Amino acid sequence: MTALLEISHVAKRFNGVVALDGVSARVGRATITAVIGPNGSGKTSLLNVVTGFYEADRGSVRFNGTEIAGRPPHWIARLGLARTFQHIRLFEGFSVFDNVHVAAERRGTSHARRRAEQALEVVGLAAVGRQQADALPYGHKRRLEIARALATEPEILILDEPAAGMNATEKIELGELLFTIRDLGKTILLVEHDMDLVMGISDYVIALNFGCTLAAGAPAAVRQDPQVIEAYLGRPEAADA
Amino acid sequence: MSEWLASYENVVALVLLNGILGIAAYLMLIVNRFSLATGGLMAIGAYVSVLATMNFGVPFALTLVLGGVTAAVMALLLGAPVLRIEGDYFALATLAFTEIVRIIALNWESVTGGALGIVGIPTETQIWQLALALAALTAAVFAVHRSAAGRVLAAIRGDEMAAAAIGIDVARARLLTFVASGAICGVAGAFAGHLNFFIGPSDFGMIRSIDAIVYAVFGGLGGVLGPVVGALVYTVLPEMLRFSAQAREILLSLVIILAVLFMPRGLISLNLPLRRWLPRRRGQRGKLAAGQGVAAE
Amino acid sequence: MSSPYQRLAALLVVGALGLGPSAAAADTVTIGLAQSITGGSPALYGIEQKNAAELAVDEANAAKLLGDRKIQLVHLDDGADRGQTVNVFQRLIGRDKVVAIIGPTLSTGAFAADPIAQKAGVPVVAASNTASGVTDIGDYIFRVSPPEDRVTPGVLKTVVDRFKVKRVAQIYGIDDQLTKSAYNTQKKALEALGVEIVATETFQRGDVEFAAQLTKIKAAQPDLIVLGSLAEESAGILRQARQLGIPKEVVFVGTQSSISSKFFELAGPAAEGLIAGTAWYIDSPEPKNQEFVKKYEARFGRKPDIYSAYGYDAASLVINAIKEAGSGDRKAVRDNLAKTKNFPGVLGPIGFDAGREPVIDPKILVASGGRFVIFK
Amino acid sequence: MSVFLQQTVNGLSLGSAYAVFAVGFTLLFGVLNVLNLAQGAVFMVGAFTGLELVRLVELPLPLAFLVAMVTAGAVSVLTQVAVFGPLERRGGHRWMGLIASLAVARLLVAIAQEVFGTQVLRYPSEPWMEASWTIAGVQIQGLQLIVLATALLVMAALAVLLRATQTGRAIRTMAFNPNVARLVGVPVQRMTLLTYFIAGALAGAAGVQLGVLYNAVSPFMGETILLKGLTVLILGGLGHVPGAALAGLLLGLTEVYSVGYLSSSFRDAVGFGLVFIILLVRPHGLFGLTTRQRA
Repeated sequence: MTALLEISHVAKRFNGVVALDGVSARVGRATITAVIGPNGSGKTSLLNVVTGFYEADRGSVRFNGTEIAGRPPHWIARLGLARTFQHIRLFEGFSVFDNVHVAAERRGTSHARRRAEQALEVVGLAAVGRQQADALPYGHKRRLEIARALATEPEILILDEPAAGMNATEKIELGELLFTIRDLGKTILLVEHDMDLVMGISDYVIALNFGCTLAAGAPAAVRQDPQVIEAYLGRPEAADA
Repeated sequence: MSEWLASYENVVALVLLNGILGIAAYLMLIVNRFSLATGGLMAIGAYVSVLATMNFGVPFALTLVLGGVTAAVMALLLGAPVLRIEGDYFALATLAFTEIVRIIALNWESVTGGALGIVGIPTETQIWQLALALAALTAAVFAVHRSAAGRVLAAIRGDEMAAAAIGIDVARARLLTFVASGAICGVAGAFAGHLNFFIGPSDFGMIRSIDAIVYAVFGGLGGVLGPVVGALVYTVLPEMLRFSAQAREILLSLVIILAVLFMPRGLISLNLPLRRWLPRRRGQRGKLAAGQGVAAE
Repeated sequence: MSSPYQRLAALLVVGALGLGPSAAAADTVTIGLAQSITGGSPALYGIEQKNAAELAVDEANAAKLLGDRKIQLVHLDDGADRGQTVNVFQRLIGRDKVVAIIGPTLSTGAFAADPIAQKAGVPVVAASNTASGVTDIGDYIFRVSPPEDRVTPGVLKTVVDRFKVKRVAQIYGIDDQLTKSAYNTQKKALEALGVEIVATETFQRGDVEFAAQLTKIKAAQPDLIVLGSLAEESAGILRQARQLGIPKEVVFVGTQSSISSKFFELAGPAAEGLIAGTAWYIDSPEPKNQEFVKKYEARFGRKPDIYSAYGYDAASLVINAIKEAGSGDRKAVRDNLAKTKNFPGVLGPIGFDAGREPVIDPKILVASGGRFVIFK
Repeated sequence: MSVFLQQTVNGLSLGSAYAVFAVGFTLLFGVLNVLNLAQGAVFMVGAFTGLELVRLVELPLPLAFLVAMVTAGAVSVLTQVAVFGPLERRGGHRWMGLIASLAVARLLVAIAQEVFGTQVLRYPSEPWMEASWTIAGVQIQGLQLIVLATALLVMAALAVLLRATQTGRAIRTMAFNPNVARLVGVPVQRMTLLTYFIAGALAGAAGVQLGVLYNAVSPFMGETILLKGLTVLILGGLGHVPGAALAGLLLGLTEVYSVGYLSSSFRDAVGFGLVFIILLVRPHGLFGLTTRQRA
């Protein structure tokens, strides 16, 4: 397997608190890779390092063979890594369409409108393009964030807890959406708490704890890993969080 | 009418000039930066253009360009390191800049005349020129709002992190905005320098910077007309309140407090017919979440 | 509850009332008074001038100095902001049709606004502008406040000779036109006298702490310390100088601005010994002055200072010129102002020279026992 | 050497008053995330209250000092109740709050000017105020020592309040996170008012201190201290209370040394230059926490 994204020995601490302690991981092309772990295990920190929002203290992140660690977020985004956020971050005051349009324009202004419409179609929001984004129901806001990321035409889509706050039906629909996106040839890296969703859609799972890689591999294998069970699955209340 | 104009010519000139400054401040506010550099950049534009007129006989139109370009270059040099400073820290760093410019102007006597200033400047600035400049600037900003560049600025205002995540170079966009804002301040300074026969360091202190922001915020940040309306009301109000010399200051501050309380999103948030002239994205909700979230994490 | 739009409209209407045309009756002559009564420390001397001018006008009206014609005084505040000074001048000239303007408070305002009056042919008499060059703006610009270069060189020469001064220190307000202008004059005069300037220190408007500068000055061991400062700053400097133990033998020379009872109140015993040159002091024996001091105190509840005296004489001179001209014609008033010689003012006999600067008899005063007396 | 020591004494007494003012300023910022530009005017209100109590009511100065603190605190609370609170509830933008605070400052100054006139006033002199000693060629005034002592006292009291009481813990919880504070049952509204009160009282204390020390009370005295306060706020790190106390002293000393060893005409440029350089090196101030996220 040639890795699209290769994370090696990434470490990060904040004012003395260790968030990542030498994490290594590989994300294969056109796969869905999930990062799991209890709260505070460093999942979001890892995404933030990969997308440039945090600067790693050490370690390397290579995308398509290019070193991206330490590069600014917009540079990384232009290279083909698009992300969503744990807490929804839409452009305040923008319509649904404008949110996606401004992202599509990053790949040039010609045909940007059409590309924006296509991205909305993928997530199923083409019909509500003229609405104010702030007025959308919660699940739709999550989809809109995904559409906006897709509109930048990324090679890899990085999602931070995309199912957070969704009901069961919405989660199923989200899973289907992620399959659709993967089938378009995109790679997906996500952080997710919902085990059923993770186990159902992932090709590959990475489990973190205390900023370290605990286990990595196929979902079934990770699920059986005794360390993972002890750290995470053994505590059902954490799994539900 | 001509008699009225004779009585209020300078008021009209100041309204137009302040409108220009208000837009300069507005541009920085819409990229979430509270810039107090306005006074300092304006001073640079004013001194450069006035010295060009007085010492080298440069034509007025050219001194406007000169003032604008010098201030823009200064903004570039200042902005590159300073713009990465966030939130209120940025405001105070730019305040420091403005105060340092003022202190240099006070001390660099051979060039600026120190506190005594420069006297006997030919008054080249005409009302129609100011009106034209303000109209052109308003139109230009309006056009920018409608363009892809305007959407980039709006995205930064809407959410900085999300903007970066879709590949917008927030720092660069902000620097360019700061340079544009600096150029506007410089041109405004050049106009101001040729308005009243005289300039001195006290014309361009912190108060000037704060006033410019007041025009923009007081007027409303929903669109480019906000700062213009803000400048109009804020400049004319003291003149209107002249009927009471004693209580003028008290009335003026009360009016501002009431306006802020009852129109917390600025004058332009009123349901004026002007509204359709504003860019589409002025929201029903005026609260700028991103403005508060600038101190990351 | 009305809509915000209506609220704004109501506001604008109320304000617009103030912008309408003014209805000046035919049997009045209007004099404009452009003085800062807000906007920070300049208001300190703006208010004194305003009070005194009002006093002078009321007295003239009571005495029917112009016969049946009343003098109307229109005061507009410029908030010590020179943009507003220009607004005020244009409004006084265009709307209120004033015969003459007394003011403005600050020299910066004068440089910006006086050219407008000059262009419109409206005479201006300044009562607190002491920066050099103000009357060069044009032949309609007068002042009763003598520029420092009329007063300071004589004072410094006397002091340097009397006390055998060798080493001098200067301290002045760098951001104020008045004090900066005073400093320039003092420096030139000191250089001409051939004394050594051993320290030059500055402060800014609003400063109350001068200990750091004075510590430095003390270390330079001057015989004379020359102040370019306003009354309240002079008081602070003197007190702190004494507290820092600058010896009693060191002489202090101040500007005209120090001539104020406020100075004694603020400085206390430290005021003792300050020398300043001026046309006026509260104990000046001129009969006109004694009367003025009494009336001023009765009306405003405090003693006048030098700016009240200047303001009073500026107004008196304008009224006199209108009387002499026999009309409110601006040109005639200007010509009569220019002709004034030996007018009995509170400053003593006062007139204007060819450059429209005041012709007065400056005196050298010294602070002694809580008041200024003639330095002998 | 004695000149250096003299300058140090000058700087410490000046800096301690800066510190008292800035601590209140920074507390408001830290707890409520409010940059209240009316603090300078509240400082002025404190100075005038103290002055009138001494002059008209003939209260002894220490008592007048306390009453002035309470009055300034009350005025500060009043501004919250009448202006800043309603503005926040109406969803005013943070920048609107700044404008409102400027207008409030302007209003307080205008009222003071109507009531007291523009004249500079002074505290009546008493013999004990004039006491001074010469130690090793250095002049030390009794007043300087008193200002320094009261500054330390006031700040120590604040430290005890914040560190050792239930109320202090509540305030610090709010500074940490208002939502958390609400969840754990902190009476947020009451604590907000209390914070305004403390900040106002500290400003008032500094007003009396500087008014007595430098003999200059005027409606405009707040403008200069506001600029100093902003400088200290940066040097200390916005919202960092012990940082503000240290930075106040630091600014006092910096000013005095730059007059003493550079040039008095560049004194303020040195202060602001320091701010500028510190921000470039440490974008969150000298004692502020480092940034964690980039955008």
